[in-house]
Amino acid sequence: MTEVTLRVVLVAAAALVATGVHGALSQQSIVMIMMGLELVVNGLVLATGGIWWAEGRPGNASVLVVVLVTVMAVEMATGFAVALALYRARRVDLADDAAELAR
Amino acid sequence: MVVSLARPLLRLTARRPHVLTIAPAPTSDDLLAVRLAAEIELARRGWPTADSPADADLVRVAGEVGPRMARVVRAVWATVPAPRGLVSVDSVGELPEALDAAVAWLARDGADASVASDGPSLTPDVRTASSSHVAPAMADLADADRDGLALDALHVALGPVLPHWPAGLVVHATLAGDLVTDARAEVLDVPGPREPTGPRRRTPRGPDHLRLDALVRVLGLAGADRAAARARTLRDGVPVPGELPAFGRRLARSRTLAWTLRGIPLSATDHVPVPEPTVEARVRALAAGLGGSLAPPVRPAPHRAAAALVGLELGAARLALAAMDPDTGLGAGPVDAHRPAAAHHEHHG
Amino acid sequence: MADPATLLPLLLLAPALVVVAGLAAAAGAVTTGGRPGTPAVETLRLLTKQRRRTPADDPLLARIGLTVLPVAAVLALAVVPLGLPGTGAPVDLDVGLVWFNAMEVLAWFAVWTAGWGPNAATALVGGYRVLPLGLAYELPHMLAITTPAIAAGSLDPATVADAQHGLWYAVWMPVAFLLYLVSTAAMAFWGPFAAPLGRDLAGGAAAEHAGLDRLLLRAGRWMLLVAAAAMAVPLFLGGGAPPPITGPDPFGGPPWLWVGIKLLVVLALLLGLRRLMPVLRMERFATLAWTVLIPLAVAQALVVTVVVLL
Amino acid sequence: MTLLVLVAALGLVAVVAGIGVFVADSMARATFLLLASFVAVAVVLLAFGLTYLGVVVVLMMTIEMMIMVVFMVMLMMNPAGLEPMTMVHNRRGSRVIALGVFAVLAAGALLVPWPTSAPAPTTARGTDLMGPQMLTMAVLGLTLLAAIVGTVALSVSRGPARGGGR
Repeated sequence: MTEVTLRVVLVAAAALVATGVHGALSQQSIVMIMMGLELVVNGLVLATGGIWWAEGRPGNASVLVVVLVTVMAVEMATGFAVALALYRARRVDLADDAAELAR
Repeated sequence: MVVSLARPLLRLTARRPHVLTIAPAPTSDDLLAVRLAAEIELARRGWPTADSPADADLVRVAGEVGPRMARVVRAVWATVPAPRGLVSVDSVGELPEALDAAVAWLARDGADASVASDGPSLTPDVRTASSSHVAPAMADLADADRDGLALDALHVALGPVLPHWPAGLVVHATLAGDLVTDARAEVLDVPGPREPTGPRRRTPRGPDHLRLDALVRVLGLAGADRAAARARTLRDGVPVPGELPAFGRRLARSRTLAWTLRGIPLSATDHVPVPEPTVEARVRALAAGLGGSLAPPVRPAPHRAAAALVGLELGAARLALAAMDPDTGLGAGPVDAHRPAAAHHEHHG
Repeated sequence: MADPATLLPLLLLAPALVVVAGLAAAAGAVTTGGRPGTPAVETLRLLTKQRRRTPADDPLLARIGLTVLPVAAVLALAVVPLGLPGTGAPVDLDVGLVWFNAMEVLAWFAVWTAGWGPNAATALVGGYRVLPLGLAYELPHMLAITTPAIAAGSLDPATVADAQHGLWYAVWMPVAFLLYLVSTAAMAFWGPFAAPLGRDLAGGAAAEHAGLDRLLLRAGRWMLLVAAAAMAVPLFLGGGAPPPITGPDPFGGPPWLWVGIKLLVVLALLLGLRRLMPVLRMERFATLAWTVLIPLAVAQALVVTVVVLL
Repeated sequence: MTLLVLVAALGLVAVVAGIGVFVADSMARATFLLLASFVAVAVVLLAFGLTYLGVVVVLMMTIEMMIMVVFMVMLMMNPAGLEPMTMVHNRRGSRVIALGVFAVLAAGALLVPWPTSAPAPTTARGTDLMGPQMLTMAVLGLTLLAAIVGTVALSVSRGPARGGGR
C-alpha cells in the first residue's frame, strides 16, 4: 500500500512539475513565469515529502527543505525586484522584450 | 426569509438604522442649515453614519437637489441592499417626522426587497425608487475602470457620497494604484468657479463653527473617534466659555494626532490653497484658533483644493481635502468625465 | 481521534470563539462610547440584510476570501492551549506556533481577495493596503512569537507555557510582549491598523459588501483578534498557571479559568491601544514597523537567544 | 487505504489548481489557484506526518503569494481586469516539452523501484523538532528581513517614477 501511495504522489508531483514547465515556457509576463517556477518547486516539495514518508525518515532533514523553501521565497522577491528595476529602466515587463534588449 | 421570524428582528434592527446622507452643495444658507440639522438629528438619535451604500439602511437626501445630484441619488439608491428606505428632506422642520416615518416603514415592510423597490410611497417624504430606470452613475463613489491599471491610470470619480466629504463635490481623479496623479474638481449642479470677491460672503456660521466643522471631518477620517465626537458636540451645541480653547489646546498638543497627520503637504504646483504648508500645521492652526478672536480660516475654492491633491496617496488626499475644507458653495466645473478609449467597457450604474 | 473527549473541544471551538469575539466587540463598543448591545443588534441587522453584487465583479473569489477569514481564525485558535481538561489545546500540535502564524497569514490573503472581488476602486485600494500592512507586521509578529519559543526551546505552545514556571515571559521579555500586542492588532487589521477597512475609503475592503458578506468580514476580524490575543496567554503569561507572584498554588483553580482571566487582560490592553492611537495611514504604519518595531524585535530576539545559549 | 484515497484526491486538486493558474482569466484568480495548489500539497504533507514541513509550506507560500500580488499590481499588463487574459508565446513548443517532462517523470515514478520501509512518521516527529527548528525559525525571519529590505531598496531607489505610462 505504501508503494502504491508513493507512486500516486510521484505521478502527481510529475504533473505539477510538467505544468510548471509548460507555464514558465509559454507565458510572456515575468509574473506568470515566476508562477510556473513556483509550481515546479511545489512538485519537488511534494515528491520529496512522499519519498521521505515512504522511507520513514523525515526528521531532521525536513529542515533542509524548509530552508530551501525560504531561499526560494527570497529569490522570488529579489527576482521581482530586479524585474522592477528593469522595468523602471527600460519599460519592459515581458520576457521577450528583455531578451531583445540583450541583443 | 420567514416573515413571522423576520418581523420582530426588523423591529429591533430598525431602531438603529445606518444612515447615508447625501447633501447638495451649500449654495444658500437654507441648504447649509438642512445639512447641519440633519447631522444634529442623527447624533441626537444615536444612529450611526453609513460608510457606503452597501452599509446603509436609510438614504437621506438633505436639501433640494438639482438634476445632476438627483442622478447620483438614484444611482446610489439602486445599490442599497434591502431592507432600505429613502427620505428626502427639504427643510429643517420636517426632518424628525420624516425620519420617524422612514423607520416605522423599515420596521414594518422592509424585509422584502420587492416592497422596498416597487412599493407605493407612504408619505411624500418616504419615497421609493425602482431600480429599473436608473441612469448610469456619473459620479458613483466606486466607479472603477480597471482596464489599464499597470502603472497607468485608474479613472475614478470620488464623491459626492463618501464619509466626511465636502457636500456636492466630485473629484475626477486619476489613480496609479492608490496614488492620485490627476484631480479635477466639480461641484454638481453648481458651475463655477466663483472666486470669493471682496468681503467674504455673509454666513450665519461663526469662525469657530467653520473650524470645528473642518476638525470633525479630519478627526473622523483620521480615526480619532472620541476627539471627533467631542468636536461635533462643541460644534452643534452652545459651548461654555473656556471649553473651546481648552479643546483646541488639547488637540494642538496631541502628539499621537500630530504623528498620524505628519508628512502631508498642502500645495499645488502653481498656487497655495491655504496659508498652512501641511495638514499637520493646518489642523494645529484650526485647533489653536478655537475660541479666539482670529479671522475665520481660509477656505479654498474646490478646484484649487483638488489641484493640491495631486501626488498624494489616497488616504492622505482624503485628509488633505478635509483639512482644506473647500467651500463647495463657490462651485466648480463642470468637468468632462473620463471616457475610456475602448468602447467595450461599461461603467456600472 | 474518535474519542469523544477530544472531539468535543473541537466542536465547541467555533461557537466559543464566536461568543468571546461577540463579547470583545461589545466591550469595544462600550470603550468607543456605544452601547454593549450594539454588536448583537448589528449582527441581526446584517443577517436580515440583502447581499449585494457589483458589476463585473468576481463574487466567487470574494466569498471564498470572506469565508476563509473566520475559518482561519478558528483554525488558529485550535492550537492555542486553553487549559481544557485532558489535553492543553483542542489540537495538540508540536509545531503549533508555526501553524498559528500560517493561519493568521491566510487571513490577510482572505482580506485581499475580499477587497478585490467587487471590482470597485475603494474596495480595491482597501485590498491593496492589506499587502504592505501584512508584509510590514508579519516580521515583528513572527519574531515576537519566535522569541518565547527560543527561550522555551519548543514550537509547541503548551511547552512554552509550561516553561514559564516562576517567571512569565511578559516580564522576562517585555519588548517581545509589547510587539506581540501591537502586531496582533495589525494582523487583525484592527484599531490603529484598520486602514484596509478605513473610513477614508468608505469602508475599504468592506465598502461593497452587504448583509452576510459584511458580517463575515466584521465578525471574522473580531474572531481573528481574539484568537491572536488568546495565543499571548501561553506565550507570555504562563498559560493556565496562576500568577507566580502568589507563590506555589495558593489559589489553584482550573487552568481554563486562568486562561480566561488572562485573555480578558490581553483584550483590555488591546482596547486601550485603540483608545491611544488614531488609525494610521499606510505611510505611518509602514514607517513604524520598519524603523521601530522590526529593529526592536530583532534586538529582543538576539538578547534572548544569547541568554539562552549562555 | 484512507490515506491513499486522501492523497490521490489532494494530488488531483493540486494538479487541477496548478493547471488552472495558466487557464484563469485574471491575475487574482491565478494567484489564488497557485496558493490552493500549495495548500493541497501541504495537506498531503500533513497527512504523511511531516507536520513542520506542511505548516511551513502554507506559511511561506502565502507570504510569497502576497509578495507576488504586490509585484503583479505593479507590473502586469492587466492585473485587475476580469477580461480574458492570454499572454502566451511558443505555445506548441512548450506544450510538447511539458508533455515530455511529464512522460519521463511519470515513467520514473511508476517504474523505478522506490525503497519503502515501514513508515513510522510519528516516531520521527517530535524527537528532534525541539532545538534546531528554533534556530531555523530565527534564521528564516532574518533572511526574510534581509530579502525584503533588499527588495524595497531596489524597488524605490529610482525615486518616484510611479506616474509613468508605457
